[in-house]
Amino acid sequence: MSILVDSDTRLLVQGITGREGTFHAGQMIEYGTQVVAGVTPGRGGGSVHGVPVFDTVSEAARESSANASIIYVPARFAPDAVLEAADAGIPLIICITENIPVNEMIKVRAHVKSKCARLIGPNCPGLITPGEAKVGIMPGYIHKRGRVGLVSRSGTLTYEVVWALTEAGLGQTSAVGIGGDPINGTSFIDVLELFEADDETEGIVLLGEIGGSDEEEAAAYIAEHVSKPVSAFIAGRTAPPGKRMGHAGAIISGGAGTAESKIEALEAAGVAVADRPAAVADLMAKQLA
Amino acid sequence: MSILVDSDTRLLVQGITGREGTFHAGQMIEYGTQVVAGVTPGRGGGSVHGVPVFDTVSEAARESSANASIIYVPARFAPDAVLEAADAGIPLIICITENIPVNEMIKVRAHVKSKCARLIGPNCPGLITPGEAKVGIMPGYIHKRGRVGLVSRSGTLTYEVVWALTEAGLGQTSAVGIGGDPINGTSFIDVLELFEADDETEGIVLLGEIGGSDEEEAAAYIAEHVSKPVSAFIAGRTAPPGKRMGHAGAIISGGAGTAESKIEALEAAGVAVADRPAAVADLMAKQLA
Amino acid sequence: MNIHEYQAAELMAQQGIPTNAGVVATTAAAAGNAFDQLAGASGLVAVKAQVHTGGRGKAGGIKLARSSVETSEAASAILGMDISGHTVGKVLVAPGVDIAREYYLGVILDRAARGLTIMASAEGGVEIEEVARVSPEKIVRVTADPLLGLLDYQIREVAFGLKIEPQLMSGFSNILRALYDTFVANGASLAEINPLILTSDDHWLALDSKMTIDDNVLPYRPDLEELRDLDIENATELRAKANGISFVKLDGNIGCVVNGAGLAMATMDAIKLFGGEPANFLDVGGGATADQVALALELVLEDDAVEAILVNIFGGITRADLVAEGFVEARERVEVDVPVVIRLVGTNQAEGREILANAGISTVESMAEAAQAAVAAASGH
Amino acid sequence: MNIHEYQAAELMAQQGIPTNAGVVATTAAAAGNAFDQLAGASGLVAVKAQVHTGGRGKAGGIKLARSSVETSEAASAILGMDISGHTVGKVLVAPGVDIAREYYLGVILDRAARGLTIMASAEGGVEIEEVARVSPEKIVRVTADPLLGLLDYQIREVAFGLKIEPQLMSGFSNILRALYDTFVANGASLAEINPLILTSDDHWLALDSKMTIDDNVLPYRPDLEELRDLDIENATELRAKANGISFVKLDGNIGCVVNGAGLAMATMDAIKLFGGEPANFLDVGGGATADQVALALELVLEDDAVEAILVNIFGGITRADLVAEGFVEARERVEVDVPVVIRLVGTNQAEGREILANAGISTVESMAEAAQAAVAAASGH
Repeated sequence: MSILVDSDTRLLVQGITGREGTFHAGQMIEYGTQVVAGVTPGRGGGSVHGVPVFDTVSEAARESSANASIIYVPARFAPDAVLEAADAGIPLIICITENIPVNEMIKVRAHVKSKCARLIGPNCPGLITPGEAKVGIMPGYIHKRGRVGLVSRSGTLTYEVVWALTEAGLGQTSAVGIGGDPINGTSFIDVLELFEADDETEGIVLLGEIGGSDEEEAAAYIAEHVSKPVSAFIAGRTAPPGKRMGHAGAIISGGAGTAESKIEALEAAGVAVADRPAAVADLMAKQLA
Repeated sequence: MSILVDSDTRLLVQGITGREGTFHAGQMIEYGTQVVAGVTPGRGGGSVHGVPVFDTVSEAARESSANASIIYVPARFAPDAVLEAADAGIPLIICITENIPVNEMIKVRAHVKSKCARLIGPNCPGLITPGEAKVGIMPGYIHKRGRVGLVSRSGTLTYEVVWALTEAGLGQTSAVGIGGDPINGTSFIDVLELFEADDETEGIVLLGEIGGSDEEEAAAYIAEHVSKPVSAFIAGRTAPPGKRMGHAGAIISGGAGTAESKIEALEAAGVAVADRPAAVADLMAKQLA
Repeated sequence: MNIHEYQAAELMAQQGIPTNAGVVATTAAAAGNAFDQLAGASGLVAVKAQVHTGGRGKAGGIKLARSSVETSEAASAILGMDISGHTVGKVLVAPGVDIAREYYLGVILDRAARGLTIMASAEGGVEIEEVARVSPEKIVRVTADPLLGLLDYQIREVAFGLKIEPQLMSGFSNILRALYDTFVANGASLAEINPLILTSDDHWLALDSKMTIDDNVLPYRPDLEELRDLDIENATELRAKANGISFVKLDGNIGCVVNGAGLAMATMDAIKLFGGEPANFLDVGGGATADQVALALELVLEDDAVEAILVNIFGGITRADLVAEGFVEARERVEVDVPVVIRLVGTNQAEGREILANAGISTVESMAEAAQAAVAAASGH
Repeated sequence: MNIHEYQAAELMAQQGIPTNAGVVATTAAAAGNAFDQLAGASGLVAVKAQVHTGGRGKAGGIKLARSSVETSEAASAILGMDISGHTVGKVLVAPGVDIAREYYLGVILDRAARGLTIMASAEGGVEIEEVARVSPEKIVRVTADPLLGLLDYQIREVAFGLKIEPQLMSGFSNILRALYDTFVANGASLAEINPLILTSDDHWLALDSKMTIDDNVLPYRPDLEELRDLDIENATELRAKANGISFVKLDGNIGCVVNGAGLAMATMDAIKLFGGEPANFLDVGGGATADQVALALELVLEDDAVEAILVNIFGGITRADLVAEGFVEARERVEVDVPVVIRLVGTNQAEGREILANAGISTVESMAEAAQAAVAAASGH
C-alpha cells in the first residue's frame, strides 16, 4: 500500500507545454508515472512526449479518464488552473507553482474543499510513491520503496531526508511535500491521518519549519491519534524573527512560530526530534528497530 | 410522523421585534409552537411575548438550543440574516421575506448548502405540522392532522387547498410552502423525497404555478421515485406570456414555463391534476379510497 | 423590468464592451438630422424601433437608410408602429457596419441550474430560443460558480466551444467578462448581445443589446429605476406597483382583487373555467392595509370593460378584518357601479365578515361559488 | 512587505476610514514648519518615527510638541534614532487629538483558521500580542467567510462584542468594513488600526495604522511596489530579490548558497550545530540558472565578514549541472578570496560534479560533512 498516488494514478499535466511542464512531464514518464494527458489553452490537438494536449481540463479529463492533475502554470494563472481541475472533477490536484497571492489561495482552498477534491500545495515539490508513481519535481532515483511515510513543508530538505532514509535501508511508502505557503490545501494532519491508516507505513517522518502553528497542531494530533512512531526535524532554529526565510510561510511573527515552540510540542507528543536532517533517519531506524 | 418540524422544534425568530415578527411570533406561540428565542440586533436583553431577545443568532442559538429559525426581516437585510443563521449552525431556516434580489439568493443558497443547512423560501408562507408546530404565517385553524403531505410554490393558494383537504376529512401530515421566487432553498423534489420517506404520509399534493421548470423536474422525479399517490394543481392557465404574475418566479418566458407544459408532464408521470384548487382534495380522496 | 436596446448598450459600454453607439430619436426629423454624424464611411445607418418585445425585425421595425431623407422616412414609418401590442415611441439611429460573422452571447438567470449561465452560439442574429429548438448542439453553455462567479477557464471553455481563433480570443474574452460584469453590476436577470459581430477587419462589436433588470434590485438602484420608459408602461400597472400591488391588465370583463399571486392566478383560471374572462391579475400583497384594498378596487374600476368584480381573500399574513375595513372604506370613496362578489376566509374571518355584514355586504363561502357568481353577474350586466 | 504608518493611513483613507492625516518630514526643519498647519485648536502635534518595527513609543520614537520649535527639536531627536536595529529616516507630524477611548482593530491572515480574521479589543493602544497573552478574553475574533468575505452580521458580532453603543454602531461598522476592504483591495496580510480612537465629541479616528503587503501581490501592483522605502531596506537583499533569490543578512562569518528555503535554514542550523555562525540565509530558488548561482556567490561575497562559503545544492527542479556551470562561471567573474565548500547532489549530480572536477573543484558528500568543513575553514581563516 501507499497513499494518494500509485501505479493506478492517471496523471494530467496542466501547463505541459511550458518549460518546466515539459521537462518534468518527461521526468515523470521516465520514472514510470502514467501521464495520460496535458492541458495548455490554445495548444489543444498537439502532443508532448507522446502525451495528447487539450485546450481545457474538462475535455482532457473526459478523454483520458485522468484521476490526478499536476499544475506547472505561472502564478498569475495557477489559481484558475486549480479551480478548473476541481470543477472538472479531478479528485487529486498537485500545485507546484509558487508565489500565488495568499488571499487567492484562501478562496481556492475553500472551493476545492467544497468539491471534495484534495489539493496538495501550492509551492510544493509534489509527492511520490517509490516504484509506482512520481508526481512532482523531486529527483526520482533517491527514493526507494520501503517502510517510512514522509510529510514535509519543504522541497530540497525533503530530498535530503529521503536520501538518508534510503541510505539507512528504510525507504519510503510515500513522500508528500505539502508546500511552504501560509495557506495550503493539505496539512500535516491530513497526511498523518493517511499514513496512520496505511498498512505498509510503519513509521512516519515529519519535516517542519518555522512559521505558523501547523507543527503544533500536528503534535496535538499525533498525541491523540497516531500510534506509529514519528520522528521529525524542524528547520530554522537560527532564523531571526520578522524575516521571511524564502517560503512565504516561513516567518516568525510576534514571537509565534519559532522552531523551539514546535520542537517542544512535538517532543511532548512523543515525537523524536533530530538536530539535523540526516539524523532523522537514524532516529527512525532506532524507533523501528 | 411528519416532516421537518414537529413538537421538538425549538424555533428562533429573526426580526421578532418588527411588526410582522411580533404578530406572527404570537400566532405561532398560540398555536403551540415552541418559540425559544428572538433576534433583533440592538434589542438584545429584551423580550417579546415572554421570549428572550438576543443581538446575534449565535448567542441566541447558544442560549436557547434552537434547531430552526424563521426570518421576518426586510429584504435588504434578509440575505445576511439567512447567512447568520446558517453560520450559527441552525439546520432549518425558513425565510418569509419577499423581494430579495435573485443574484443575492444564488450566493445565499450555495452557502447554506455548503453548511448542510436547509433553507425553505424565501418569499414563502413557511410550513406546518398540524397539532405540533406552525412555523410560518399560515392561519393555523384551517389545518387538521391527517394523511396528506402538501408542497406548494404559493401562499394563499396553499391555504385554499389545505382547507379543502381538511373539509374532505383527509387532513395533512405536514404542509410546506417552498416559495414563489426563481431561486429558492428547497425544491419540490426535496420535499417529495421527505414525504415519500414519511410513514404517516399516504398521499402527496403538489401545488405549482407558471414559470421555470420545477414542476417538470418534479414530474420526472415522481415517475422515478415516488410510490405514493400524487395529485396537483397548477395555477396560471390564463396567464399571458412575458408578464410577471406577482411572484418573481411566476413568468412565462420564451414559451417555457407554461401551465400546459407542467400539467402535461405531471399527467405523464401519473399525477392527477385538478382544474381548480379545491378539486385537488376530491382527487386525493379518490386516490386514497 | 425591461430596458431599451440603447439603454442596455450604454450599461454594457460602461463595462468596456464596444457597442455601436447611435442617437435616440422620437421624431422623424431628429432621426434624419442624425444621419450625417453617424453614417461615416459606410454611408449607411440602421433605424431601429426601441420596444420591449422581440421580432421587431420581421415586423418591419428595423430599416436601413442611405441618406438623411431616407433616415427620416424610415423613422417616420417606424415611429407609432405597433409591434406585438407595443407602440414604438423611440428609434435608435446607429451607424451601418460591415459584418463578417455573427455570434449570440448572453448571460441568463438559469433557474434549473440555480445560477447564472452563459449561453453562446456561432449562430448569431437569430433568436436563441430558435437555435435551442432547431440545433441545441450549436449552443455552448457554462454556469458560473455561485460563489466565485465566472472563472477565467469558463470563459476559455466558451471561446473554445465557439472555435474562436487564437488571435481573437483576448477580445472575445474581454467582452464576455464585461457582459457578465454588466449583468452582476446592474442586478440583471438577462443580458444579451445578439448579434455580437466580428467586422471584416477583425473588430468585435455588440450590434444589438438586450437587458432585463431584476425588479427586486430597483429599490436600491434609483439610477436603474430611471431607465423605466414611463411612456410605454401601463399607467394602472405603474400606480399599482408604486403601492405594493401586483397588477396585470388582461382583456376580460371580470375584475379580480385577490391576495397572493398563486391564488390570484387560480382565481383567473376559475373564472375562465366557469365561462368568464378575467379583466386583470391583481395581488394586493402580503399584509395588505385598508388603504391598499381600497386602492385595489379603484385600480380595477379604472378599466371600463369591467362588468363585475370578484374579491377573493384567504387570510394568512393578510388579516380578513383589515380587508373588510378596506372594502367598506373603498365603497365610501369610490363609486362601485358593478356587482361585487366577495369571498373572505382565513385569519380573523369572523371579524371581517362581521364588518361587512354591518355594512350590509354579504359574502360567499367557496372560491368556485364566488367565480360562478361573478361570471353570472357579469353576463347579467 | 511592510509599509510605513503614513502609507497605510493613506490606503485606509482611500477606502473611507477617517485617519489623522499629517505631514511626513525627513528633516527637523520641515517637521517644525508643519506645526502651524497641523496644530489647530489643540495646539499640539505628535512627531512619530516611521520605522518598520513595533515598540517605537517605548524607544522614544513618539514625542508631543506644542510649538514649531518643539516640533523641530522632537524631529531632530527622532530622526537618525535606532529602534530595534531600524534607523529612522522619516517622521510623521500629525495633529494632536482628544482621546476619549482607545480600541484595537485588525484584520490578519489567520493561518490556523485558513482565512482572514478580524481581531478587536477595547484595550487599544497596547500591542495586541500583549493583550492576547495577558487577557485573551478581551479579544473579539471573527473569521471572514473564505468565499463570501466579511458578512454584515460578523461586523455586528464584533461591535456587540466590544459593547459599542447603538449610536456609535454605524460609524464603527463603516470603519471595520473599510478596513477589511483595504486589506483585500491591497493584497495585505495584515491591516491594523491601533489605536482606533473615539474622541470626546464621539468621532471615530484611526490614530495609528499598520499594514503588511503580501509580497506575491507586488508583481501585479506596481503602485504598491512604489511604497517600498528603498532607503531603509538592505541593498543586497533588494538586489537578490530582483533576481529571484531569497537573501537575508545575518551576523555570522560563513556565507551560505543553498537551493530551497527549508534546506537553506537547515544548512544555517547545521553550521550553528557544528559551532559556526551563518552569515546569511540564501535560497537560489527553483530552476536556478548559471547566472543566478554566480550572482548568489557575488551577493554572499559582498559581506566582508564572510570567511568561508558553504554551497549546498540538492537537485530537484534545480539541475546540479547548471549549478556547477554557474559556480565555474562565477569563479571567473568574481574574485572568490575565501575557502568554499561545495556539496552537490540530486538531479544530474554526475554531470555537475564532472563540470566541477574539470575546473579543479572538489565536492563533499554529506551536509554534516560540508557544515563541519565550512566551520573549520572559517576558523582557520
